[in-house]
Formats: sequence, C-alpha cells, structure tokens
Amino acid sequence: MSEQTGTGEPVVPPDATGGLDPEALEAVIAAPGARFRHDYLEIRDLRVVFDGFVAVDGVDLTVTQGDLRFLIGPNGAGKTTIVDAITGLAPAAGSVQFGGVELVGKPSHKIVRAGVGRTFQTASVFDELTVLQNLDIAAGAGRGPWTMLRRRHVVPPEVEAALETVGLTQVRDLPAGVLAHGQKQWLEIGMLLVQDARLLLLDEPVAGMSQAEREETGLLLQRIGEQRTVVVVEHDMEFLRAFASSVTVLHQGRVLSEGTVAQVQADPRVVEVYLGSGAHGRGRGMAASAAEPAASTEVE
Amino acid sequence: MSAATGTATTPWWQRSTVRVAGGVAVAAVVLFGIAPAVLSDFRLNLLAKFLCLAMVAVGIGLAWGRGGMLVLGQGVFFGIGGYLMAMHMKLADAGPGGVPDFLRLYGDGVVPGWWEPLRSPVVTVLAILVLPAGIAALLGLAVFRRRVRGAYFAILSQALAAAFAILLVGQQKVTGGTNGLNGFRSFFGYDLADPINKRMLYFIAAGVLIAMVVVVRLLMNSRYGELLVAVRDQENRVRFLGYDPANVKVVAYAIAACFAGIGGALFAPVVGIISPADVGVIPSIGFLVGVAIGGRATLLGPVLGAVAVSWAETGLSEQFPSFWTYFQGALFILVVAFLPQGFASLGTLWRRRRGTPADAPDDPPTTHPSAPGSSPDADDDAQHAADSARTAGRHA
Amino acid sequence: MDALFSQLFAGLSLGSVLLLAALGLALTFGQMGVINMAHGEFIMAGAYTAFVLQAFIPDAGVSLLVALPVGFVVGGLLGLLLEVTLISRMYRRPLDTLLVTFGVALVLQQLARDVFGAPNVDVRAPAWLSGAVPFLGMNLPKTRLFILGLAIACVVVLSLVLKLTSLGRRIRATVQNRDLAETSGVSTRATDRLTFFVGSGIAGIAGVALTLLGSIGPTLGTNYIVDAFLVVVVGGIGQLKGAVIAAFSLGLLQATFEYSTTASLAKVLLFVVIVAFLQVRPQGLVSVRTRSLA
Amino acid sequence: MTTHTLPLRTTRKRALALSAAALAAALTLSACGGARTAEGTAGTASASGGASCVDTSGDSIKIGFLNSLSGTMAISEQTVRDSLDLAAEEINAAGGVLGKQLQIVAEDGASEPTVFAEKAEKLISSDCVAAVFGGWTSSSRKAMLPVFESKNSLLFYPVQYEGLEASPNIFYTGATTNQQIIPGMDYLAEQGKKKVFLVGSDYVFPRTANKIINAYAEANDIEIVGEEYAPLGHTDFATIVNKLKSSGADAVFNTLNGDSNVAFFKEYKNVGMTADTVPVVSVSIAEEEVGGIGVDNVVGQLTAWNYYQTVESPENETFVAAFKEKYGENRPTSDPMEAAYTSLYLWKGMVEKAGSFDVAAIQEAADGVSFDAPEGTVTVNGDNHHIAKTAYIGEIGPDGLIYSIWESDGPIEPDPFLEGYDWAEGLS
Repeated sequence: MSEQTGTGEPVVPPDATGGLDPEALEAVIAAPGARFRHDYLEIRDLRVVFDGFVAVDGVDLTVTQGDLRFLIGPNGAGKTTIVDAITGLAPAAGSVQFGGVELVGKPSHKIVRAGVGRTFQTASVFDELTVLQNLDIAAGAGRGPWTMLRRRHVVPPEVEAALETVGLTQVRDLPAGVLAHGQKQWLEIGMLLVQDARLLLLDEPVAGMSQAEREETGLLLQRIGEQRTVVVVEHDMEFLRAFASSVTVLHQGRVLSEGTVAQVQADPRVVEVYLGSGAHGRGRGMAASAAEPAASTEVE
Repeated sequence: MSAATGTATTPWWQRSTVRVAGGVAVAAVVLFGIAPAVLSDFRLNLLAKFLCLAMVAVGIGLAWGRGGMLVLGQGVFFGIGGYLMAMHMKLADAGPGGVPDFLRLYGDGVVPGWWEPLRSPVVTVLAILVLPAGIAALLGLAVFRRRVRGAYFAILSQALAAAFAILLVGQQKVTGGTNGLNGFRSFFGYDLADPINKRMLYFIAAGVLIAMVVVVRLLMNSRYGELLVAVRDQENRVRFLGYDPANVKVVAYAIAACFAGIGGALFAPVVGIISPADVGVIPSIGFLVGVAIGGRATLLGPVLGAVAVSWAETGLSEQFPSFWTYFQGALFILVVAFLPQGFASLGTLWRRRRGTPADAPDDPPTTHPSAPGSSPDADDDAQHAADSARTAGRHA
Repeated sequence: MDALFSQLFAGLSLGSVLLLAALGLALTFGQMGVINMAHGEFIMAGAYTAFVLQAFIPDAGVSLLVALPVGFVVGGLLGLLLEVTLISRMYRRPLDTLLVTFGVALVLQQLARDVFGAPNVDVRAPAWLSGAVPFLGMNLPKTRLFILGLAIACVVVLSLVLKLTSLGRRIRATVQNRDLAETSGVSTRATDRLTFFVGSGIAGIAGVALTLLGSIGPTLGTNYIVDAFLVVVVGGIGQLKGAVIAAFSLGLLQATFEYSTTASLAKVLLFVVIVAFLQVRPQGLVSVRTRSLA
Repeated sequence: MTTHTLPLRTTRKRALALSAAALAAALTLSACGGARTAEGTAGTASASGGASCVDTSGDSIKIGFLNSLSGTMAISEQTVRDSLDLAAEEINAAGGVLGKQLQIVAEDGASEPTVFAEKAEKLISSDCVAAVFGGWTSSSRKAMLPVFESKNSLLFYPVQYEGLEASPNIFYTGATTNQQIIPGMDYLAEQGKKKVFLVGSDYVFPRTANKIINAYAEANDIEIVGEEYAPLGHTDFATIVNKLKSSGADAVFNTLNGDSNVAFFKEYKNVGMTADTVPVVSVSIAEEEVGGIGVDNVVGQLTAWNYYQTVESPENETFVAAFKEKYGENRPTSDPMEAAYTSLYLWKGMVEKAGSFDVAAIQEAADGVSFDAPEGTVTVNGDNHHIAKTAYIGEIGPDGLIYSIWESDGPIEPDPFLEGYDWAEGLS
C-alpha cells in the first residue's frame, strides 16, 4: 500500500509550503562544536562480496568533520554499497570507524546509535504517518519504554526546530505519503537532524528536486557540514560543483581519484572512465558537464 | 493510520479520553445490558464463545493490522491458554491430590509433575497471562532478530500451529489426545452446570474483551503505536533511526499472544472443551477471517468482524453446510482482494461521499461537527489530502 | 544395514514427493512473492484429472502417461485463471495473496466435494509400476522410483527452460530486478502469467504422480501445502537448486526422525530444526540478492 | 484473581444480584470477586439443566440428528445421516412412535468437537428434542457427553469406539472393544499368528485399542513386534512400512483412519507384501472406504465389524434394498450406518416399553429392549447402555464388498470396561 502512495501524484504542490529555513537550523545544530571535534569517518580496506561478486574492493576513505564529501562514479561503482556497508546493511570486511568506534559487525540500529544516519535513494519516509510523527519517531530512539507506551503530549523542541528547518511546519499533520518528492527528501534530512546524527550519509538527496530546491538543500547541507561529517552520493554534477568541498570518484569498487572538484575533474583517469564507459549510464554527466553544465541535471 | 492521523489533527488528548469513556459506556450497555436481556441462555453462551474468539482477533488486529505481522499461528497461544485453564479445571474437579479422568483412561494414572502447579488457581492465572506472551516473545526475538519476516514469518507461524496440534495429539497420555480436555464441572469453584454461573462467565468475557480493546486503543495512540506502523511500512528505515525493529515487533506479537491465551482460557469453560481441533492450522487461519473482514488496521473492525463471522457461521451452516464453505471462501477472496481494509473502510468511504471529513474509524461522526469551510483553509486542505492519501492506499 | 539403506531410500523418495509438491511453489513464490495456498488444490486437481482420464482410457499405464501432460495443462490453466482474475491485482500485497488464495482453496475443495463426492476415489496403478525392483538386497517400490525419476525430470526440464529459452531469461531477469526488466522491454505481466502457468502446471503433474502413493480426495492438497511451503522457505527463493536441496534434506531428515522416534514427533522435530536453521540462514539455503530495501 | 476456599463446591450457587456488582467486577477482571458477591444468595435450585422442555402434547415429537455434513468427517457422517433419515422415514410410515410422527431437527457438527457441543446444547435447550442421534469421532462424543449429562437428555451414538465409558445419558449402539477388537485378536490367535504389528492413526481410539491389544497379546503368548502411529492426514508410509517389514510380523492390526489407509495399503502392496503372508486386520475400513483405497490394494485383507452389507438375514435384505432404493444402487451399506439405523429403532422400542418420552422412564425401561436388526438381534444392556452384538471377521472381496469368514458364538455381551477379562485388569 505504501508503495502506491509513493508513486502517486503528490497531492500537495511543493510551493504550498515554505522553503527551507536556515535560521531555524541553528536551533537544531547549535550544539557546542567541541562535541564533534573528534568525529571523523575512517574506512580502511573495506571489502564487500556478494556471492562471489566483489562489489567493493579494498576502499580506503577518510572524511573529517566539517567536510562535505561527495561520492561519485558510474553505475556499479560501489557508491551505495559503501554506504550500505557502513550502516550494516551489506556484509563488510575491513574496518569502518567513526569517532573511534568500530562499526563493522555491529547491527544497523547500534551503528545508528553510534551517531550515523543515512537516507535512501528512494525517499523512505513513513507514508501513513504524519510529518510530525515521522520526525517524532526519528527523535525517539533513546526513549524509555514508559515514554513509548504513552501518547505524545507535547512536540519535542528539536522536532519543532527541525520542522522549521526543513520548512514543513505547515504540513506537519499531513501523512508523509502525500508530500511532493522534494519535500520527502527534506523530511528525511529533518529526520537525520532530530536523530542527532553526527555522520550523515545521503544517497542522492536532491534527486527529483527543482533547481530552487537544490540550491536550498545545498546550502542546508553546507551548513550542516560545517559541524558534522557529511557524505553525499550524487550524480548531479552541477550540484556537486556548487557545494562539494571534496570528491571521491569510485570505479569498479575501488577509489579512482580523490580531491577537490577541480582536481578530480582534471584527473585523466576520471575522464577516461567517464568517456570510456560513459556514453550510457548515469555517470555521463561528469565528462559532459565540463562542456555543457546545464545538460547535466538528471532527474531520478 | 487514520486513527493516527486523527490524533494529530485534533486536540487529541482532550477528546480521546472522552471518546474512550463513551465507547466503553456504549459497549457496556450493549454487552451487559441489552445482550443478556434479549438473548436466551444458550445464545448468550454462544455470544460468550464469540467474544473469546474476538479476543484473539483484537490481538491479531494489533500484530497484523498495525504491525504487519501475518500471524497464522495464533491457535498455538489460544491453545496454551485454553489447555492451562482446562487442566486447572480438571485438577480442581479431581480434588486435592486427585487424578483427572483422562489421565486414568489414556495415561498412567498419575498427574505428571509439570501439570501439578496448575492445581493452584493463582499459578494458573499467572501462567495464562505469562506463558503465551513469554513463548511469543522468545520465538519472536529468535525470528525477528534474524529478520525473518513477511511470508517467511507467516509460513513459520503456520508450521508452528501444525506442529503444536500434532504434539498435543501425539502426547495423548498427558493431553487427552484428539479428545482434548472436556467435562469440566467447575470454574474456580463455581458450578458450570448452573446457568447463572455460565452467565457470569459471559460477563467476564465481555469485561475482558472491553478491557483489551481499551488497551489496544491506548497502544495505537501511543508513540509505540506510531512506531509499530512505521516498522510495518518501512522496517529497515526504522532500523536506521536507531531502533531495533525486532523489539518493536516482539511487543505487539507478545501482546497478541497474551490476548489469544486469555481468549483460549475463557473459551475452555465457556464451550466446555478444548481440543487440538481448536488450535491447528485451519482454526488459526479462521481467526484471521473476521479480522480481515472487519478491517485489520482499525480498532473495532477485528472485534465486530470476528463476532459477525462466527455468528454467520453458526446460523448459515445450520441450513446450508456446503454453502457455508463457499461463502467463507468467497468472503476471503472478495474482502481481501477488493476491500483490503475490510468493511470498516466502507464507513470511511460513505462519510467521504457525504463530504464529512473522515476521522478515526472509532470516532462517531457526530463528534466532528466541523463542516467544510468552517475551519481554516489549511486545515481543510489537510483533511482532503489525508483522505486522498488514504484512498490511494486502499486501492493499492 | 539393510534398514539403513531402506530408510535412505525412503528419505529420498519422500524428498522427491516434497520436491514435486514444492517445485511449482518455488517458482511462483520465489519469483513473484505470491503465497499461493491454493497450490495444494492444484495438486488435487491434477490427481482428479488422473481419475477422470482413467474413465476414458481403460489401460492404466496409458492413462497415467496421458494424465501427466493433461494434469500439467489443467493445473496450469487453473493457475492462469487465478493469476489473471485475482493475483494480478495484488502484487503489491504479497501477504494478502495468502488469504485470498486460502479462500480459493476452500472453494476448490468444496467444489471437488460437490463434483466428485466426499469419499476418496481410486486411480489404478499400471501393472508395470506394481511391485519392486531388487537393489542391494532391498526392494525398491517401482512407484517410488517412478516418482523420483519424475521429480528429477521436472527439475532438469525446468532448469533447462530457465537457462536456455527466452522465457527462462525473462523469468530470471524479472526475479532479479523487476523494474529493470520492465524498463528493458520485458513484459513482466506476460512473464508473470507464464510463470504462474508453469508453476501451477507442475502442481498438476505432482497431483497425477501422488495418485500412485496416496488417497485422492478433496483434502489431498491440504496434506501437502504446509510441507511444500517449508521446503520453499528452507530452500530460499529465486533459484531452483535451493528447493531441490531443501526437499531432499527435509525428506531425509523426516525419514530419519520418523525411524528413530515416531511419525508425530518427527514432524515436531522437523519444525524445530527448521526454526533453528532459519536462525543461521534467515533467507534460506540460497537467495538471490536484490537491491530493494524492503 | 485470587485463590479462595470453596466451601460450597458441591452445592449449587445462585447468583441473583448480577447487574451492578457483576458488571463492575467483570470490568476489573477480578471475576471471581463478582461471582463471590453473588455466592451468598443461594436461591432455590431448579433441577440441573432445568425441567425438560420437550413438547409431547402434539401429534409429532421432535428428535435431533447431529452429524458432520461439512469438514473432514463429512465423508463418513453423511452416510450415517442417510441411514438415520431412512429409519425415520420408515418409522413415520409405520405410524410413528407412540402414535406421534417424528419431526427431525437436523444439525451439522462441522467435524469440530466444539460445534458438536454447541449444537447439542441447541438441540436440547432451544429445539427441545426428545433425543439426539449422531456423533462419530470420540472427541465429538466426549464433547457432547457433559452437555447431555448436565441437561439430562439422551444421545444415541452409532459408532464403534474405544470403550471405557458408560454414561446414563448415552446409548452406544456401535461396538465396544470386546465386540470388535478382542474378536479380531481372537481370530488372529486362532490362525496361529504369533507376531503382530500395530499401526494406527494418532488419536484416542487406536491408542486405547492398542493398549488393550498389548494386554491381550501378553496373556495369549503373542508378541507385539511394533506399534506405530501416524498423524491424521499422514501421507507417506514408507518409513512405517519399512519398520513393519523388518519387524518380521506375521499379521498387522490396523487402526488407521481415513485417508491414511489409502497411502498405507498402497505402500504395503508396493513393497510386495500380500494378504496371504502378512494379513492386515482393519477396524476402520468399511464398505464405502474400499472403493477409495482401490479394491486391488486391499483385496483379501481382513476387517472386524458387527455388520457387512453381505450379512444374510431377511432384515438385512430389506434394509439394503430400502437403502439402495432411496439413495441409489451403487451406495453400499456399512456397520456405522446399520448401527445408526438400529439406534433409532432401539429408541422407539425403549419409548414404547416406557410408554413415555421422559428420559428417566426410558433409562428405566432400556434394559432388555431388543431389535431384530440387519446385523442380527441386538439387545440393550441396561447397566452400561451398550448393546449385545455379534462380531464378524470379514474378508474384502474382489467386488469391493466384505464377506464374513468367521463369526462369534451369538451376540457378545457389551463389556466396555473389560471387567470380564482377567488380563485386562489395570487397563482402566
């Protein structure tokens, strides 16, 4: 049932609600910076094998706090698989540490409790619950049984603030299933915020958004990235160029290149991968974008 | 879901208490006032039996409708509750130190040690409350932790029911085999042949059922209730919010098992027999019919559905035994395929047609006087949007 | 020693029966996620097909051999009818298919009762299947050898079809990534229908074969359905080899338990083993990894 | 709920003040408290189950037929219902009972014990029938027994069963163990069989029967070389037949029920065993089951019953002819059908002897009532409410009918608790 509502036409036009509100963000993330000082993601020799197929083959990756790292690469490069491996969804070997805590081998919900939050390619919010309920659940992983078994009497302040931040206050009592696609993505980001994730893994967060929404989302991510560790899997090159502070290019499960946007774009190996395999597939944007930026926008 | 929506769109905490109290009052009048007045002793006892089945349905509504766990093996917990109570009654009838007749007939004429504690009424009641829930919790933890879910869980729970029935039959020496346990004379000391005490049993069943519905109502509207729906719809997403969905599911599964156990425990004295025929695969699926028909995700749908189906079965099968099987099959097919939210959704549809904003299904239309236009625009839009969403979900 | 080998054969034979009953399910459940409780009734339909054909073809052997393809078509058509009328509108609600098809099962059972009468009917075994083949000091019943052979033949043919034909490729493509298959021009609707036809058809074949071993009555299917599902659950979805391994493992286990304890206890023990097994491999013996989150 | 002592365990308690206190109490789940408040007001006790509501004033009398017409037992129980209908028709045509026409209230037991209990109560309390005829499985009888006892009404139960029971409110017109199981074993002993293998469905009758057979075997120098039970609906007998084969048995005593017989006999035949070398005595296979198993698979095997369609007597000729005329030429008659048919006539005999439909009067008059049944003359034993019957060992013929090859010396007195057999001491 839920899938159906997801594919149906959004009932609420995106412009019926306010845009993002960066001011309100401060209320959510205005935690002392010291909290995040030692937070960095350190991946060493990560390998993921499915029934003999090597999806991720010895990846090393370090993302520090304050970085806004983009992961790109052609289809099948292993981008989403790395995110899956970090969050315990894919069987991983090697080491993934965040804030000094080893994540490999932990069940997903414990990884999340270590401060890792993620979104999915297809927006996965709880369609039948309201926006408010979605955020409330995201905020509540640490609640005791007694709180859980009672009804919500007041809206928690961090939920209130997150609503403001992602501009969904107006629609907070609507079922999330009726939101427009972009709004669902924002709701997901809002959920990461109230969940107080210190490492945010975002899988194609701006897919399906309008140009204006992308701008807003990018700014939002930048601000979040100042304090927290953010990894974005994205195909939209224009978005990447505008907001990435660093880029890792993956190819066939390995790191192909790493550096700033400019460095990566100048890397001949990257150009070759994208041009060689690249007339098809979603990775074509990288090379093409050098010549024709406007053509690179892809809608999922 | 609609209940959940309702809680958020209305000043819930003021109104819902009133609503619950009102609902309980109405139910009490019907069950304690009208039913005993108009029904013969025989029919009243029949109703008591249906209420016991409805208890199982309430639990299934929670686990399946809200939690998405298709529990095909509730007969197991129903049976555990029923056999515990039955065994206690047999031991009590036999008197202190006595041996129930079936143990002499089929067994070795001694009471096995593990039946002995059931001589105590306190232990029996505790066991009925704790054992089904405990077993469900253990089993649930085992399978949910390993992410066995969906069809896998359904088939496993069905196999559990099959195995349980075979076990009961096979251990005839201590369980009475296919004959089950029957011929109870007293219920906690009260003579079961006395119509007055049978009537009393009916009142107990009615009271317990109302209590269960209230408990489920509170659960549905709690944060836990929201979380349960979230787990049903996007289990992995919940995991990535830092919850262990296994725990969330186990709670609902254990509560459903507990309700089924209590239903079984009251079923035994009401009907006068509990046997493997009441606990196997077929009766376990049978529990689902009423829930599906009434509306699995609603509060009262399962209860009304279960009672209605049982009533129809008793009535129709008398005249047309083979027709009843067709009818039952057709009900399953038509309701699940074309009306997945059960007859409860008809009510919502009807209200929508009339332009009244849909609300929680247990909400009488009269308590929502707001006419279109009388509320702020945004609210109105919200209602329409919510309605469309629900419709979309229903026709999925 | 003798008893050991006999039991080994009994286990293999039971495994082949389970396999025949479960093979079609492995296809429909594995590939489409449809929990078809009426699968047992398709088996029953196959058995009654053999019974009806016997009235027209006097020679038991010929009639049995004719019944196999006819049973396949009868089972398949029933499946197709079910798919087109009901299941096609329920792919997004796999659990609900279980309830709907249970309703269908009830109706089909009662239909059989009204058409053929409640008492069991008999299908005569052909003369060339009576008796036993001596082998290593054991007597292996010919009927069981026949069924073993039939089960193996079904698996071989089916896997060849899956591997070599375009239908097979479409089925495998759909099972591994439905959306991608669809966007690549595979008509998943037609594929689903064909899959359901084949899966239900195999149930019909199973029904014909089972007439050699057991009773033919309206409740024939219910005797096999739970076991068949357990085979599929243990086997894992998406590949036939899982079902094959699971069927023979469960057959051997059941035979072993039954020999050392009792038939009743064997069933219960089997269930315990299966739950324990799913603790280790919750997705069954083999599973195709899909990308979907749910 | 708390424990409390029960000084009035045997005394009837009346709860009059139900309303307020009970409601509140029930609501709070402390049910016992509610009942206890009512305990003090012990009222005037009416007789348990109340005065009978049977209406004997008109020119008809209501009786109830309660058989499973749906569910797994419908196969068998429909045949019983048919013969009951036949008997009622005959009796009505001949002027009824005490001049009153029988008016049948028919109910479906749906193959579920709880439904049997429920319908029995309905027949007695709502329909006010004078007697009920029906039931098949032990569990259905056990479920109905407390209903008939507490309502003080009468049940006529037409199927052979496992014995060890005698209720004043039930008349058992099928065989008890000493009229079927023991003659079956007697026959095997006479044939010089020394090693018997027991196979049965996993339920009450086979287990109890086998308990008796074990005791019999011990006393008669017969070795029980195996005892196996298959769950109801079990379809694969490879293992059990393997065990049977390797046990070296020279005879099999079969208490399998229903479908399982088909799978068992097919397997038995497939491994190459025959009735000549290892005969199987079955106690649950009657004429109508033979067709479903396949005559080929069971020809020459033995059965133990008290009636076959082939029994030679004028009463049986009439019965078979009437049955076939009503239901069709290809419908066989069998033991439970005959016992059901007989049960209605026995009730008629008792009512006429008592001159009343009253339960107590019938119980009083029952002893010695006899009827020239198709199976031979049967006589009611007033002490245990069973009937004296002749036992026949039959052999299944190639035509699917069963032919008697051995019979007991006249009717055997019913002995449900096997008190007349020394070796059976300690069984019950």
